[in-house]
Amino acid sequence: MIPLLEFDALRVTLPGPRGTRRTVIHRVDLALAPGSAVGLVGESGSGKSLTARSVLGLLPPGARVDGDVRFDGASVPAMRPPELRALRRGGAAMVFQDPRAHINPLRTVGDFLTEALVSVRGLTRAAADARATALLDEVHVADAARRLRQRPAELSGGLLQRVMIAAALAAEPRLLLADEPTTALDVTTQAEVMAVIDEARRRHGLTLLFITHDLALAAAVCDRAAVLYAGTLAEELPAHRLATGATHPYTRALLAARPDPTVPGAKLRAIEGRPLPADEAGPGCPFAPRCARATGTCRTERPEPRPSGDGRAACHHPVPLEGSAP
Amino acid sequence: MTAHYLLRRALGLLATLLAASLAIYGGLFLAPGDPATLLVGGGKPPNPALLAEIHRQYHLDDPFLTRYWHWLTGMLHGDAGTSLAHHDSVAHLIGSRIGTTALLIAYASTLILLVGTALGTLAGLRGGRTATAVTAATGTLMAVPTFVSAVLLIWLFAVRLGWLPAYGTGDGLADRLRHLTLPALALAASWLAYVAQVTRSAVHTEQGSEHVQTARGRGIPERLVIRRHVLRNASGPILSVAGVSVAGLIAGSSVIEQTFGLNGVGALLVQSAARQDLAVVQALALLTVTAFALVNTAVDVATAALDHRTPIGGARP
Amino acid sequence: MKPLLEVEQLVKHYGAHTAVDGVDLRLMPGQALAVVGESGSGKTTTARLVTGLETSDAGRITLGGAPPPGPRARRAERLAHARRVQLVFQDPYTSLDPRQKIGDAVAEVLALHGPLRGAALEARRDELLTRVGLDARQAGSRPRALSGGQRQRAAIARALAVEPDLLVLDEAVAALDVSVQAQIVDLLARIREQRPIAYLFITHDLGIVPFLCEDVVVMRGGRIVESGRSRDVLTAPRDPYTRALVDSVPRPGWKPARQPARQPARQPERKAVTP
Amino acid sequence: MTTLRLAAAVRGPGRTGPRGRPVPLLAGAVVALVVLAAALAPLIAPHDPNAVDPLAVSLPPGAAHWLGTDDTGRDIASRLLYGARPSLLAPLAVTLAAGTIGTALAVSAAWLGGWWDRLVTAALDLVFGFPGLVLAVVGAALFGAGLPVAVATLTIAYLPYVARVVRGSALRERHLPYVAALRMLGLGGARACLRHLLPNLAPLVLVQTATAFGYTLLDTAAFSFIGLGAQPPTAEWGLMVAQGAPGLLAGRPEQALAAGGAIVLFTVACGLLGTALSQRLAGDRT
Repeated sequence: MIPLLEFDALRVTLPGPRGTRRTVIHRVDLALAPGSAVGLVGESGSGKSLTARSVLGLLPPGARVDGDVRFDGASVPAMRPPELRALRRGGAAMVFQDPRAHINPLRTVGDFLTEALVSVRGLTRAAADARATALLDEVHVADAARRLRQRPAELSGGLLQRVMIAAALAAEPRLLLADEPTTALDVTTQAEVMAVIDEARRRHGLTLLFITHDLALAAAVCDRAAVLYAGTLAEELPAHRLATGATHPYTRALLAARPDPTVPGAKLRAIEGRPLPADEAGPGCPFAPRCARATGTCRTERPEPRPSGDGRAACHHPVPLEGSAP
Repeated sequence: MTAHYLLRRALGLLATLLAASLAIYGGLFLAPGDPATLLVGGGKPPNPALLAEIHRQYHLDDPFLTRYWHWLTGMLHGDAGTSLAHHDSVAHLIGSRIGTTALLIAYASTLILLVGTALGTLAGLRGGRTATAVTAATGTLMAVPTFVSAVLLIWLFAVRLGWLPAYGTGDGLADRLRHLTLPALALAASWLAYVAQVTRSAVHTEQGSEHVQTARGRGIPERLVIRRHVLRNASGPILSVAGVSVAGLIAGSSVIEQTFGLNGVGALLVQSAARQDLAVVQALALLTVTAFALVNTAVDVATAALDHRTPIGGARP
Repeated sequence: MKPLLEVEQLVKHYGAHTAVDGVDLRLMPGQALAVVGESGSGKTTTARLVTGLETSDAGRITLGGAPPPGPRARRAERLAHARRVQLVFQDPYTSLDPRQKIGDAVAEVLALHGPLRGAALEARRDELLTRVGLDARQAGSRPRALSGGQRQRAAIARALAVEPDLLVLDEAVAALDVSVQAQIVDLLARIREQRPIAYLFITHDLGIVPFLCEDVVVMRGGRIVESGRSRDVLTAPRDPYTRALVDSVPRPGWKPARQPARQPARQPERKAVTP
Repeated sequence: MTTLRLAAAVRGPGRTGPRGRPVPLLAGAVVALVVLAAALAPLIAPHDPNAVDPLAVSLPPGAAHWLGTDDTGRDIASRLLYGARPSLLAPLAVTLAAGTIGTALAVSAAWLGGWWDRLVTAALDLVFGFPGLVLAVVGAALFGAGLPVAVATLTIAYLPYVARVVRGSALRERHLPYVAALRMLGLGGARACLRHLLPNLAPLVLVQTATAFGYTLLDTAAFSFIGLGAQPPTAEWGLMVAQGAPGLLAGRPEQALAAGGAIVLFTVACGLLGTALSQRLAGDRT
């Protein structure tokens, strides 16, 4: 099956001081089958947000893309403005971490939801209003008619994020990009917003790329999980195998740093050092300085992604799984 | 926009004006010597009979607050006393000159609002070389003081090119406007540059804001993005700075009227100050401060109406 | 043994809003207690009241036998209070003076509180920095040159310089990356093994609580809705809100669910700022 | 937000120049050159600035008089050099006084709060209600024309420009956790304020006063121009523009243009230098 979205050795550099270039994504290879949900997990500086933004061509000015990002077989970096507009209008929609910054604060929620319906899809005002109400109902916003008349400042973060999701659904996209959509929310609100996203995805058969720093959250709502470290795809595997089937030492370390709190006797294990920003990564494996399994090779040679366990890992010395040969 | 907010602003305005009038009137008694000597003006040797007459006329022997109240109520009734230098009532002096000043300020305001915002919007939307050019030009223009612009304009347009008159007021509206063109340009120049810079930066900020990117990302047509999101959201800061600059013109008009020999209240203020003609200076200072405060309040109210998020009403940091 | 901290019927209003509404707390010397809640639960206000950064409207706080000193307290009272309780903030970027080298920040506190001067003071300063996992050579660094985790370590070192009986940790790991969070929790746990110190760990993150604190109270709308041993509260919550909270923590096998039956929080909906 | 807007409103925002090193360097050179010329005026001026020569009235620029002479035969170049002294010193005095007093008022108001804060804020708001030039004109009417009165009244007029911004910033800074942390650690209020808070405000105060300098220079010159500031026969740039204005119509624009050009050149250079400074300090903080 042709993937709906495919990152092919994606590499992104940004202009640095005095004509230099900083590499913010070193290498990401990832394919999303139509209707699948993939969690892209990473800490700060891992390049996870930029990876998502590259899908819509929303990279910062001066960004240079090597490798390729293909949406439904078409190369996004090669798209001309009209094609890019078409992609953003109907192909892929994005939900951001901070909905407040992404909705015009001076206009009403109704304006925000209907604007694209009227000006892009050519609906009448009344039809657009009805559609907006239906969309708010769909994301379980109660009292939709009143909400449409309110301004963003009058809504809580959780409600506003649902408005954002409704706006994304209004475009009837095939791909939904969700960039840390619940990070700024309380945990109970997070669970509800994630449930709304999950429900909408199943109902509309959307493909989902879910960006998060939370492995457990990614595992809960995605089919596959991809772990990024310092702009490099470290590991990719089925989400349900995350807890037991990870072979990359970094994935293991992340899991050990956030053990299941309900398991009696669970111990939290920390690894030293700080997450390396992509632009500080040297020639070797970026995780090598923090890795207990690192050898001389790791420090000089960047590992290529290769099959490991049930997925792929970019590691010279993957952790052998219990019951399999070392 | 609630009635409560408007009421609060009105009360604030009233309090400011009251305090300002108290300061203006009280200043007279901060100066060394007998205030009556000052009121005679011109630094002439005081004549005891005249001094006594002034003491009586200005109630200078009453308690301070009584005197102040007398003065203030007089002002409110249009009785601002008598100019001893001009031997005329202050109200008449001001009344015969205020038309010129009002026309000059209106002319300059129009220039600022139209040209300044247009220039700034263009630079903000275009970016690149247009923005650099506008920024450099306005940056320089802002460093040119009003009186130097006046001198340069006179030299260039009146002396070298002979296109426009340098002095005088003219008769009839068209001729008056022709005579006021150079003064208005000189008065408007640095404020126009300032408004253009603020407009450019406000438009630029909105252009880069995430909600505008989202609107573009959703495929909203560009003209709608610019009208509904960029310009609409940038209008708050533009409006407030435009208002401040109009208020600033009120002060700048003194210098311009002096330079171009215009017979307005600005020139009257400067001449009266030089002659220490206190009655006129007090009246004009109060008039200026009132106009300044009115414009500022109007702008704040308008800004609040445009942007429901900013409760500017007395919102001090 | 006498409790280190006793809080009785604590109340704090901000205008018409009641942030803390009758909170009782009891903390023994060396005990680690977590205060868990979502935004608007009153957990941070409780911390600020206990540390004396704000004054309560009603109720009683006794810390090491004395109430927190008021804003006009004398120097000796202030210093004594400082040795009873210290606070580590959420944001390591703003809780250190940006112009002060971190070594100087620690040294300033040491000089203020103790007799140490000169080389002895420097030795103690370096010892404190090493204890929190910093390199003594980093004493000359300004906060700007350090990562978030390192700054948080410096803030902890500065707080430890006065050897407080109680350390209030106000969302002290919330702003950090997952792998760095674990380091700081680990560091805090080890500090408590080395010397008796009590923690009041303010957090929104129930999932991290059992790794640092044996006891927990859950707050909502300014009140405590449940308290108990951390493991028990996590595995068998009694209060419905605590259950909703526990059920919202992502973990293996967890699925997000909407909870339509849940009561709305007491926290008021955001009001528009209309002039 | 409001403070920033109002601060800018007094006269204008910082000017942004093209990127790159050469611009601030050039601006710095201009400023240094003008300051040096003012300091060394007696050594480098070719003539006595006030020496009247009835035989050399309104001369065009030439070898003896680089910029010609004015209508009483005084050497314009020498007057321009000497004129730099009051033209720079008066605004410098205003800026230093307004900066110092304004900062003291602002920081004490923000730190102490309560009635003192309300009083300072109300007083600053009141002063802000008077356009600076009008305040100075009233001052001249009461106390007589002259540079000292202009300096005093402009100082008062510029107090809000410094103090409002600094107070806003001091309030924000005061509520940052590091100040609370210092208090918790047992530091006294005075020490926390003077040793920690104030140094963190210093860059802002510096930028704000540096920007104010440009505006006060324009205002004092304007004040002398309308005859209420520096009095004849003092050589001062604003006054020189006024004295040279009749020459414009008589075909001798040198004096007005030279003095006006000096004002513009110096202000632009100061502005560019101030912008470079503020960018550098802003970069330092994060």
